[in-house]
Amino acid sequence: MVSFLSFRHGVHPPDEKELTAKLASRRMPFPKEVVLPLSQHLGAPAKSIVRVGDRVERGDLIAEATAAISAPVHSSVSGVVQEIGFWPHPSGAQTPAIRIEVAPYSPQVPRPRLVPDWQTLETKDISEAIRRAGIVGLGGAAFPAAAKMTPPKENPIDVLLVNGCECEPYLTADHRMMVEQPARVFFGIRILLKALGIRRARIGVEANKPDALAALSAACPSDLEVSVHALPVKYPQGAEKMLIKALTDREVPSGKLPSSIGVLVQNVTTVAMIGEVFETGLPLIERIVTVSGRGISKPGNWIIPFGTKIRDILEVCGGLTSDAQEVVLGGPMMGLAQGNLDTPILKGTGGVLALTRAECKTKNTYPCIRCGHCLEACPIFLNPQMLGNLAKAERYEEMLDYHLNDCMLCGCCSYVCPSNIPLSQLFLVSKTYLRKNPPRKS
Amino acid sequence: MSDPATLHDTAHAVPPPPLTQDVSTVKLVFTLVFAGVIAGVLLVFAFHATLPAIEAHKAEVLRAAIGEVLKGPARYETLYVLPEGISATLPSGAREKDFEKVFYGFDAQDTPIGFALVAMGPGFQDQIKLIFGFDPRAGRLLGIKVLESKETPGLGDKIEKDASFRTQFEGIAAPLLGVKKGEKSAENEIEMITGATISSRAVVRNLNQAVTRLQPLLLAYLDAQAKVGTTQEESNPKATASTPNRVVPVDADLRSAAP
Amino acid sequence: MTPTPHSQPIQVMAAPHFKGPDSTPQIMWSVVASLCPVIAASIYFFGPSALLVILASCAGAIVTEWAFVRSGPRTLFDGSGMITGVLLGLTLPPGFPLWMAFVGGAFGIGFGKMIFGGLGQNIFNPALLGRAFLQAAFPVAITTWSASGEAWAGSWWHLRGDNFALPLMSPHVVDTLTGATPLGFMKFEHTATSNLDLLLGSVNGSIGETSGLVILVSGAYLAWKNFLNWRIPASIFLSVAGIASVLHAIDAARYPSPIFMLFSGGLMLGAVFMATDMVTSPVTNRGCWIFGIGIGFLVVSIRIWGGLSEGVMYAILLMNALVPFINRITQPRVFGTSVKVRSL
Amino acid sequence: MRKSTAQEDLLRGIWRENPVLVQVLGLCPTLAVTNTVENSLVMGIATFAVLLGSSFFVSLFKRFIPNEIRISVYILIIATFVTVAEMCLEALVPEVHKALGAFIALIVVNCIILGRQEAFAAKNTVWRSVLDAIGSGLGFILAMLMMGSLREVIGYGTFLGIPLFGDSYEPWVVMILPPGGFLTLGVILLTLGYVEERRRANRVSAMSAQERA
Amino acid sequence: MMSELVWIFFSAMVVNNFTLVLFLGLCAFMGVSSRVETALRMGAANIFVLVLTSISAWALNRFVLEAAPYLRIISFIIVIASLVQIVEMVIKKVSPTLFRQLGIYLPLITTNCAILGLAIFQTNRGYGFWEGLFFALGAGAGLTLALVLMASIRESTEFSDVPSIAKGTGLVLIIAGSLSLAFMGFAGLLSGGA
Repeated sequence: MVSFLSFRHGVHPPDEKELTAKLASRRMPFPKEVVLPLSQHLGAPAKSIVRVGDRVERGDLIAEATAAISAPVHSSVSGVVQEIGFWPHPSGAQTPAIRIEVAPYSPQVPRPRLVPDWQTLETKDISEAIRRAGIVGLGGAAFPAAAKMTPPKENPIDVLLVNGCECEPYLTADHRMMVEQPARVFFGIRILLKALGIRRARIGVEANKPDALAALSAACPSDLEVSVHALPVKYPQGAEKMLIKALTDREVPSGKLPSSIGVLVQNVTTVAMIGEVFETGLPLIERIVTVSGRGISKPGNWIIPFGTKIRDILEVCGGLTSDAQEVVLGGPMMGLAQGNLDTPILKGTGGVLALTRAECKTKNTYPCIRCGHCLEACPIFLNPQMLGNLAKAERYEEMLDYHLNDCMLCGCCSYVCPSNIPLSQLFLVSKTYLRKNPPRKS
Repeated sequence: MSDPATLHDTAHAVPPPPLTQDVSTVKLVFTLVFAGVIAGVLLVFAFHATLPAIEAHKAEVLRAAIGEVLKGPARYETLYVLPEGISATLPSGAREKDFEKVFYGFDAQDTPIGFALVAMGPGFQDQIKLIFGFDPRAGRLLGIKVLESKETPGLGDKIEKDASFRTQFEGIAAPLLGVKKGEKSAENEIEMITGATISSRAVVRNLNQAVTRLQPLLLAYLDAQAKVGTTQEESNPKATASTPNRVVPVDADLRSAAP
Repeated sequence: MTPTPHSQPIQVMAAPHFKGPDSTPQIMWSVVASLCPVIAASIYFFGPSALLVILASCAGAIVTEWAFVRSGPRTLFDGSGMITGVLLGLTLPPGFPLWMAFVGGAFGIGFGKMIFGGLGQNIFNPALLGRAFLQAAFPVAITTWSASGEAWAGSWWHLRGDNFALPLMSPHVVDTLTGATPLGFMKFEHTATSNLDLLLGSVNGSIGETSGLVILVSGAYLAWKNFLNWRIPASIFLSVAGIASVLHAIDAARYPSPIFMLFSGGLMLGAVFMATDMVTSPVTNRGCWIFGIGIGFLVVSIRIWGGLSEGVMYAILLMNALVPFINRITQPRVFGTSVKVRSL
Repeated sequence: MRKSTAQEDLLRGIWRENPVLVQVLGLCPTLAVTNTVENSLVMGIATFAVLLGSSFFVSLFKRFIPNEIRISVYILIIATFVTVAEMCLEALVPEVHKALGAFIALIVVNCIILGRQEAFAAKNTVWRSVLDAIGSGLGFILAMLMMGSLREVIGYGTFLGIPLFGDSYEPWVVMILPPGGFLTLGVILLTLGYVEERRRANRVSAMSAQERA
Repeated sequence: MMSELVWIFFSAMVVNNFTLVLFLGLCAFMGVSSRVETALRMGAANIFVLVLTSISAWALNRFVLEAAPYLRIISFIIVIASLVQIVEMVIKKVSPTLFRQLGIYLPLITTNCAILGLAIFQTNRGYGFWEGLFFALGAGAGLTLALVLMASIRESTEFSDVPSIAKGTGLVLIIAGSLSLAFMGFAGLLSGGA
């Protein structure tokens, strides 16, 4: 049953998921080399602990976390460290990375590992195990998962929300995860519930994934208080605040974290990966990635080790078609377009998309005609029209009065703007400016 | 221009020169009084120099207006609308500018022509002030003249400038009725000016209101007058005629003539 | 670490990479298209004069826009100037001199739009500003309505007035061929017009305001495409009908019925095509309700207590002037906050 | 700052620092009474006279006026002259006086007059102050005449009451209505701005051409 | 009586709006209309002074000026200047916060022609106490309305690509002209129905 609980506003881009929704995930052949940036997560970059020439096995720790909000990096292949230097990062910058040449003829089997016994572990040991496994939010933001699990004492968590919405068009990685490994998802939930000391969890899945809903409902263990909810198909249903609103009818206060209203949200793939840690002992080294788009010859869902370069992925999938125009990491609404195909994929990369000229046709920009469509679209109820004006006039500090900080750059305003004004880009620029030049408190 | 402070500066152009020494209060007061005295002297002088011309012009305007709406009376009397009725004299101590006035006109043979009345009321833009001749016995208008109006130039101000509109009012009986141009069917109907219906209508309405208000008073005055006249005619037949024609400053007249 | 160049050009754009289906020129041209039935109806009722007047005001609007954008950004082909021209033409009487219509279009675009920087930046609806200018400049010509329906003696091909008056010269008006609008009848003659005539448009009036039904259908199409905010016409209709009903209930002889109020004069055209102009209406939905109710209130006030028989144009212009203020006080409540963005 | 010459004092106010067209002061009379040339002219002359008289007296007595109460004294002087001017107008041209109405009295608060007293008359000799007052006054009259003639010619089709275009001219009534006042001044300022901009652009291009040569 | 007071109020507020129709108070209108907050405060200060002026002008007319009509302009302007001064001192004493908000506008009001204009119009029309009071309230409301409209419009044109020659006064005048055109819709309000 489709829940009528949802959030207000939002947009309905074409979902395009039929390209890959029915394709089972397959392991992608190992490339010749992988490049593992030290910064694959939000927070402080990890610090390399290997040297050039070191031989590493799959799953070996190669860089360790340096702060509370940070995550270690593990080698996703067995091979030899070739270089520790700067490499193009999906964000467009050159960042420190470890380049590992994949050992030819290696069976790529991880070393045998000690599997932590979740039933005997304390809360803090569970989150430590998660932290050590390098688990970050796999929905795209890549926030270290363990950091979320130690909320302040005054706001105890009372419900765990599992985000299976995957509202970005084209992406089906979470979808395949739910269809193929529902048991692992519930195992992850079980561990998280134990770690948090609570009993309730809710899974939200957009109603356009009936097979995932069915698989989850069928696999739902009877001893857990877990419910599976079908949510209306609307972008950005998968945004944390929107999901919380839809599943609990609570609003995250402006400027606060979900924990302040007693909610913890984890992406469904993240939950499954946490499950895997306690099943196999393996850290986070690979994930399901949707390789899709009208500009790709053979779309599919692939299990890809982190650090694999876009070029190698595209090659496996038959290369770009002649009308491909843009290569995007992530979804078409929030993903980053890549100008360099040697950029590797990261932990947070759920999709590699090649978009055609027709899809992202560059339209002329017109002056704002104050149609108000952006206000109708903004899920946070901001006034993007006013914010856009202020951003263009470079009056960044005034933008804070209009709650620029609440903007999550979901792109709804840009999507609907008939004048094609790059609103979310302007907001990104403004946010960056304000981060570098914090306003003086008056 | 955006900052009020700069505007202030523009108004006063430059910052005041720095204070060099304390000026005594006596000097301040003295300067002000001195300046005031000079100003006062200058004003009184100018006032008296210009007063005759101004008064004469005002009287002329009133005379001309009354003359126009009463069709050239030989003389006229100024009467006051007192709470108890219309009277030729003011109660003792009352100031004449506090009372509405009507003007009673006579022709060369000293037969009464009618009254000149002032009507004032809202028009299209602002108040319209009219003077009109009225014969209360017959209930007929004699003529109208607009004294003051701010109606749309070229359109509403035709009530003032368009003679064909004004002449319609001559000799017709109140209450008046405004109709569209070319649709006049009864005697008391007034054709509106094309495109200035509101202004035309305002004239008609103001006239009707003034007539309703003043006609009973005027009739009462005439009745009383007739009674006095019959008794007086025997003893002093020239009494009415010899009443001096009182010319009062028109400015005060017209201002207080408003309802 | 030098990446090998890709065989085909890859474009790097900011997210989102998808783009919604609407575009500004498309919206503008859709409005023009949806005005076509209204234009057709006006030609049916008023003959070739209607077409001539609309063409003249369009020419005024477009020539002015062309003069301004020769050196600026090219917004000439986005259709917005066309809308101004057509809408202005539709608000003029059929016998209006063409040179005056041209002046109106030029004024509307020049002083109503280009002076503010062109498309999207104006405060007042350019068409209505042009109309208000014409009303103030040539008050007689703009209130000279030709007779229509059975009162129109000539053939369909006859011009409905002195359309071809020489520039700067007064038009010749033959009094017998003119007639009052239903609102004029109501206000000055206290006579009513049949509701069916009002609905179908066989009454005197401006070129485009006479057929309420055609306008409603076009408006419904635009609302369905989300090219106009339905809240604006809805709130105008509701407030006009509401206030008129109350007044009508108090004194039916003095105040006309709500149906009459809705379908007479330029209310339909104004509410559906002019008040909903995106540029000059509020951006927030709450603001749109306030805007519409304000227009409705002003329309009724001017029609009943004001000096003019029709007040739609002035009501919309006055509320246009208030739009920046409305926008200011109706900032949306941001998710997760309960206080407004800025208080006064 | 360089001392200005007598000639500059006189000419400055007429065009280069025209109180209305450049400094945008005294808008109230400029917009309110300029619907005919006659009204504009009379208003301009009345303001001119008041400005001249006040400047003369202020500069004459400047040494005796204590700084603390100078504004009050200026206003007193101005108000006296305005009252005299009003009486004279009423005696001499009663019809125009009626048309100008309250706006004659409002000369008192015309920023141009107080501004000239503060900015110039209070600090300069009588002769210079009179020159300055004449300059500013003429500038004001010039602006009034520009407004008045534009509005009357277009709005009535007449100049000083004389018909210009014959009977069938359609007057643009809007020009003599309040919106016409705002729009006319707006158009004048825009035109001046445009001319100035063009001139500056020409100068710049001429200079760069010189540099290239 | 009541309906006439209502008419006086609305006439002064919209039909003959002091700023947009009678051109009074233009200095403030042009100078203090770039921010809505400032415009609102300026409007409030104006309403206050207008009401006091109306009462004082009524008293002057009633008790002083009959004897010496030639002192009209002088006495009005002196009374207004002193009024503003007194109001300034009182506000400073009573509410320093309000003084800080209104302070800079008060001296401006002395040379605001709307204030003197009100006193003179009121005298010319022979208004009594109540009529004068409603006239002042209407005029003040009208001034504030015009100021706030202009300020909010100017705030929104800050984001527009106004042609360089129109920046500043030119644009403000054109906007004022447009507002004035729109206000023509009020002409004949409350006097049209018969």
